[in-house]
Amino acid sequence: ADRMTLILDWFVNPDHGPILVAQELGYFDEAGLEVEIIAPADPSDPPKMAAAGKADLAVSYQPQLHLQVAEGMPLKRVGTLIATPLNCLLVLQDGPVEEIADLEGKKIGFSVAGVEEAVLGRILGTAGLTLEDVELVNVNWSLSPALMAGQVDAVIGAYRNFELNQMEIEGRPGHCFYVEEEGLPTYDELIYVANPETMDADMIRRFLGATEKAAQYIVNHPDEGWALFSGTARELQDELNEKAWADTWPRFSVTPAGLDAGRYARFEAFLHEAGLIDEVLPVSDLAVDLGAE
Amino acid sequence: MRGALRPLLPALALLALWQGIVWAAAMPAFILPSPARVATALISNAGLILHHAGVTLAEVLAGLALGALAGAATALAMAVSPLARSLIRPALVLTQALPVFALAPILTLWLGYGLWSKVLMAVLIIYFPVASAFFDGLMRTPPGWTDLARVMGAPGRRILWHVRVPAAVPALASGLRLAAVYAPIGAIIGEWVGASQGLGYLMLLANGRAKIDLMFAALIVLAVMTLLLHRAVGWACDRAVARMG
Amino acid sequence: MRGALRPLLPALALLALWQGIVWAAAMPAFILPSPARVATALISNAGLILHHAGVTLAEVLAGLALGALAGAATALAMAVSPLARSLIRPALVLTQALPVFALAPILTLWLGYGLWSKVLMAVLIIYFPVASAFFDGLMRTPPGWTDLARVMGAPGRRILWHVRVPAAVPALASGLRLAAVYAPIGAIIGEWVGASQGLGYLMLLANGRAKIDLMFAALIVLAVMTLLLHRAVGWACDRAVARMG
Amino acid sequence: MSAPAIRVTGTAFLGEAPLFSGLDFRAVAGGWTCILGPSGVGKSTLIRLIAGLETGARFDGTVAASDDAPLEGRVAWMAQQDDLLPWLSVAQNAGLGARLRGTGADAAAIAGLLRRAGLSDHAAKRPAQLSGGQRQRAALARTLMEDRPVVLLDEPFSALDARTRAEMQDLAFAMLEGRSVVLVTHDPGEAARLGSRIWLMGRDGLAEMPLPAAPPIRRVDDPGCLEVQGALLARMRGTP
Amino acid sequence: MSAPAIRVTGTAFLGEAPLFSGLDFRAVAGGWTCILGPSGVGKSTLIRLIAGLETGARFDGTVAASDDAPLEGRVAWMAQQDDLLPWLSVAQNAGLGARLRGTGADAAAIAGLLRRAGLSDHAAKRPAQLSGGQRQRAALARTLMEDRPVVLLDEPFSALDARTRAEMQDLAFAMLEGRSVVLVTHDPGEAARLGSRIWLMGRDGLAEMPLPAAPPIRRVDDPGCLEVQGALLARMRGTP
Ligand SMILES: Nc1ncnc2c1ncn2[C@@H]1O[C@H](COP(=O)(O)OP(=O)(O)OP(=O)(O)O)[C@@H](O)[C@H]1O
Ligand SMILES: Nc1ncnc2c1ncn2[C@@H]1O[C@H](COP(=O)(O)OP(=O)(O)OP(=O)(O)O)[C@@H](O)[C@H]1O
Ligand SMILES: [Mg+2]
Ligand SMILES: [Mg+2]
Repeated sequence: ADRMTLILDWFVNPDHGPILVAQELGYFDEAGLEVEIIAPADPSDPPKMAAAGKADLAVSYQPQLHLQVAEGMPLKRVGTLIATPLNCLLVLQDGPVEEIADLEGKKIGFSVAGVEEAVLGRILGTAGLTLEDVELVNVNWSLSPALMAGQVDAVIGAYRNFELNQMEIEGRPGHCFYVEEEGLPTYDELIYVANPETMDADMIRRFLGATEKAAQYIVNHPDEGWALFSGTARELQDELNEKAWADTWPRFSVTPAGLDAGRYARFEAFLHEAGLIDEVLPVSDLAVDLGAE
Repeated sequence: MRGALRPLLPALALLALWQGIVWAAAMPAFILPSPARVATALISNAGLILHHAGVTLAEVLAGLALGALAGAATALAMAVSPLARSLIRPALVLTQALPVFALAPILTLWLGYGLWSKVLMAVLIIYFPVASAFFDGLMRTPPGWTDLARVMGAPGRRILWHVRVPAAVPALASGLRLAAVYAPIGAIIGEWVGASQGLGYLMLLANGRAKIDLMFAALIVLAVMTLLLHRAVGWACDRAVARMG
Repeated sequence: MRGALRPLLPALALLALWQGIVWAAAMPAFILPSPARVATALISNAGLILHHAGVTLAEVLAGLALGALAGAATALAMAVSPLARSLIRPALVLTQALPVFALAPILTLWLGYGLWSKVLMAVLIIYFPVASAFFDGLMRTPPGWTDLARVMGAPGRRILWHVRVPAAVPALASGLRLAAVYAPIGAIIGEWVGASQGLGYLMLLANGRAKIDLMFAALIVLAVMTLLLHRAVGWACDRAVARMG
Repeated sequence: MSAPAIRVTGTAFLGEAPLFSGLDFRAVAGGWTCILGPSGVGKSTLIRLIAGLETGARFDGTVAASDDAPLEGRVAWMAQQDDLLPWLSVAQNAGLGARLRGTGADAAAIAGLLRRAGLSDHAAKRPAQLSGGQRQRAALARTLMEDRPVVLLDEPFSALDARTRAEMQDLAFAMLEGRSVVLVTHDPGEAARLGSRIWLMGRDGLAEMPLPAAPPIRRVDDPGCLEVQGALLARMRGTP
Repeated sequence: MSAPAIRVTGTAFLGEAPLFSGLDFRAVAGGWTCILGPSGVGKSTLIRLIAGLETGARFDGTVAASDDAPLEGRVAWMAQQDDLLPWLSVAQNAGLGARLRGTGADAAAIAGLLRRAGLSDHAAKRPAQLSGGQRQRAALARTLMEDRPVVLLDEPFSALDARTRAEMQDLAFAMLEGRSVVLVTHDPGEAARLGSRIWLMGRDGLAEMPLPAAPPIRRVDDPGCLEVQGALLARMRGTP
């Protein structure tokens, strides 16, 4: 079997369902792959490792990909793990913010990833506000605690499948403004990236084929999928993960290799408009459809 | 302070090493940019970096002053009272044993995201080396001196102040030199946990935007700031120790 | 080591304080869980925690040994040669001034995600206090002793070894006591950068999963580990210092 | 201030072996009591016992003043090592007692004393910049600044040349008039000059030695003094 | 090993003021040269100059051996302070030179020397557990273990009682036979007993003193010795 190294974006969590289920069901074996899965703590590391050739594949985020390619990192999207945004603007359900316009003069927490200001600027724009009308606070490690503790009135960068459930379990339910419903071009939250110069396209194709089978299996049998996923590690078996699983599996891409070029072009244009990138690159510089080659 | 120029030599050596690594290991720029790229980023972002550096410097200086005071006071308390010693010492170790990273979110939630959470982080991180080194020094007073002071009828408090403290100044200086290096780390950690300005924030932001050269530029400024602080504190300590004969 | 039991008193005091804060400030459990909740999490996850603790302990011990050796060796090099001093000292400060987090990608790129990147992180973090404290001690040898040794015709190397080093043992001990507390922090930071086991991994994981009680349970175990290590090193150092008369 | 007589009785052990046993030491009230004896016999230990300090030996016995009041707070002590504080100037070292008790040091008194001790030119120096004899004189000045009825001097003049030694003896005798002074010395002439009572300490206990006829302080060339000095020397050398 | 004579000429300054000027010191080859003088006159400074050590003074002059070879590596030095290493036992301190040079210490020689210095019972003790005189004897033993043609002794017997002092003088004289010894002392009797040449050091320079007729080492009660002792004492006291 061919050995390949995959770096997740973070610790194992329900977002990684297809990967772990493929592993459990032996789909990688069937595809002639022996996949080593590494879980880092800092989500900004994996794309670097992939670009540096230290990993064959990394799980990353579409918005970051645009910035990284603009800065010259040899990276391309080769597959999709979660095909919708997960990011949301989170507020307390019984809090003072009922619509975007209520954010005026409020504190908004974020965890630095690079695009928050652009995303927020667009969302606020739909209500006629600008970044000047709010106070931004970097709360790095703890989005929902900062919100629940009342340090901030809203947070951006929270995951709808995760923080919402967490808050519910803690008894302070939250409300999510979905970014793609508030003016942002939709995008793929989790993608697979690789170094286009060094990657082994055939191996990645086989990898994506295996996760495609796993994603289909999960969509067809979500409960069995959960059992398989949570069976991989004792730490995964808890209420939060179980709830998150239910909110996550419908978002797994069942066509992981498939590329919607328009999504990438629109998001590139959005970032250019927001001033985060200097020039608009063609989609072919950002992403590749391995199935089409 | 002509000696302040001498670190230029090792700085050059380091630069050479850095450039060497970049060439030899064919380091991609997004992991380790070349010195030239970083220099460019440094110059073209000078205003931005300077602004954030100023914020961090203020946090560091406040943290250093408060942390040194708190550490020294703790060492004194432990030195006078065996009870305080057995109570405080494990607590002191605990303040370090619990990684500030783990406590940082809690502290930040209490103190908010302003200056003080960073100052507190710097204080927490330098508190222990200062207290520990000073305490060790206080417990090593040559017995002849304390014997003499006791026969002279000095109360313990004054023995502490006039004999044990001066005798422990070199040890305190040792702790302060460490503190000068750790205080910036504390402030940076504080900024990572939650801030909207400062070099730590700038580094996170640059990293998030894949501007690794900007991140390294901020890093360099931080390093230079630390070096200068270490030199200044070292110089002051050397003078104090020399005065202690 | 009956003294090892004495920290129980402050530990109890700390527990009471903790419970007090939880009650008084009506702390929500997702910020600061009550001791009882943490105890429950500790017991029900005992096996899991123990496994991860074992991994971290191994990293810490390896890091402590290597870091202490490296730090002591550096101090010795600086003590013998003024050239080495002016070259190494700024570099030494630099190893601390550059936050390890920023260097982590580079280090992991070289060392991978295994044991050694954590050990290296622990080494990096304790290297400085050991080197710094020991060096300070080496530079404070009473001049009468070095005068005597020189007249006796001892080469500098042997003066270092037989006079300056023994005279600096208390200072080295001071540095090692600090190192005992910092080594676990280093390992934890290393685990945060990338690991699949260890207490640091468990803490981040638990934090990310909002299992704050499990995170605190891991934290407690880490704290206890650090306390015991500090005690063991302190005890060994006290013996060594006592033997130095 | 009335200076008490002092009595020390008892036995001291070093580990299991006795250092001295059945000791019965008496110091005269308001005068100088001198102790001579071979090196290592326990003279400094005795002095430290009177000062109320820890010793290397375990002591089984009593230390008492003739007025039955505790000695604590009534003793000044000059150790065999000078124990000057290296970060203080000579003048500050001389005023250490006052500084440590928080009473203001009398600068004029210090200056006067340092002048008489020949240290005027060195008052601002640190101890590390002094010669051995200068250090000893600084420590003596510090002890003389203490206004205590009982004064314990452990070989206070050992690092001084003959002339300076005689001057310092004169100075100390004048300054300590009326106090009970215990002096450990290796110089029989010194004991003969200053002693109101002279003890020879040996492994087998204390022996009282005869005194010159003249009252202390005696002239260095006082014939009685020289005679006693010779006798002490002969006794100490073991040549009867 | 042939022991050279030594000559020191020059001027030493403390800051701007001269400590001693126009000094012309000569030590005899293979014998004891004694230096007496008031405290602070510069005796230890002179000794340190010969030893090739830093001093508190700035020295303008030369230190030369009669064989024109450098003195470095040919000198043993016993400082005025004992400078024992606190972490070594007495025996280990005595063997320090060999240890520092990396040549094996001769355990039998050390044991023998410690026995003759009366320290057999204390060989395993740390310096902190010794009396003042025992510390000084340990430092002396350490110096005597050094096999060097030139030996500098800075008040080596000052903390000893008369008997032990005479014994140590005998011991040192026997052990150092044939070497050039420079002895700083405050005891005129000691100088009279040991000196092949005796210098009186004063603010105005060195003066050579007459010697007893008998060759050293003289008996403590040698009449010529006592006479010279008396003359030295009178001269030092300034009573002509
Ligand atoms: N490090 C120093 N800095 C300044 N002055 C010094 C220093 N060391 C010694 N002196 C001064 O130099 C002079 C000579 O000192 P030295 O030690 O040689 O005297 P000495 O003759 O040995 O006296 P003693 O018999 O008291 O030991 C003294 O006045 C002393 O104060
Ligand atoms: N801390 C200690 N531990 C063990 N033994 C000690 C200690 N201090 C002193 N001694 C021993 O006690 C004995 C008496 O010591 P002390 O200092 O009283 O002697 P001394 O009469 O003052 O001698 P000297 O004239 O040499 O100063 C000595 O044999 C010494 O070795
Ligand atoms: Mg004594
Ligand atoms: Mg001298």
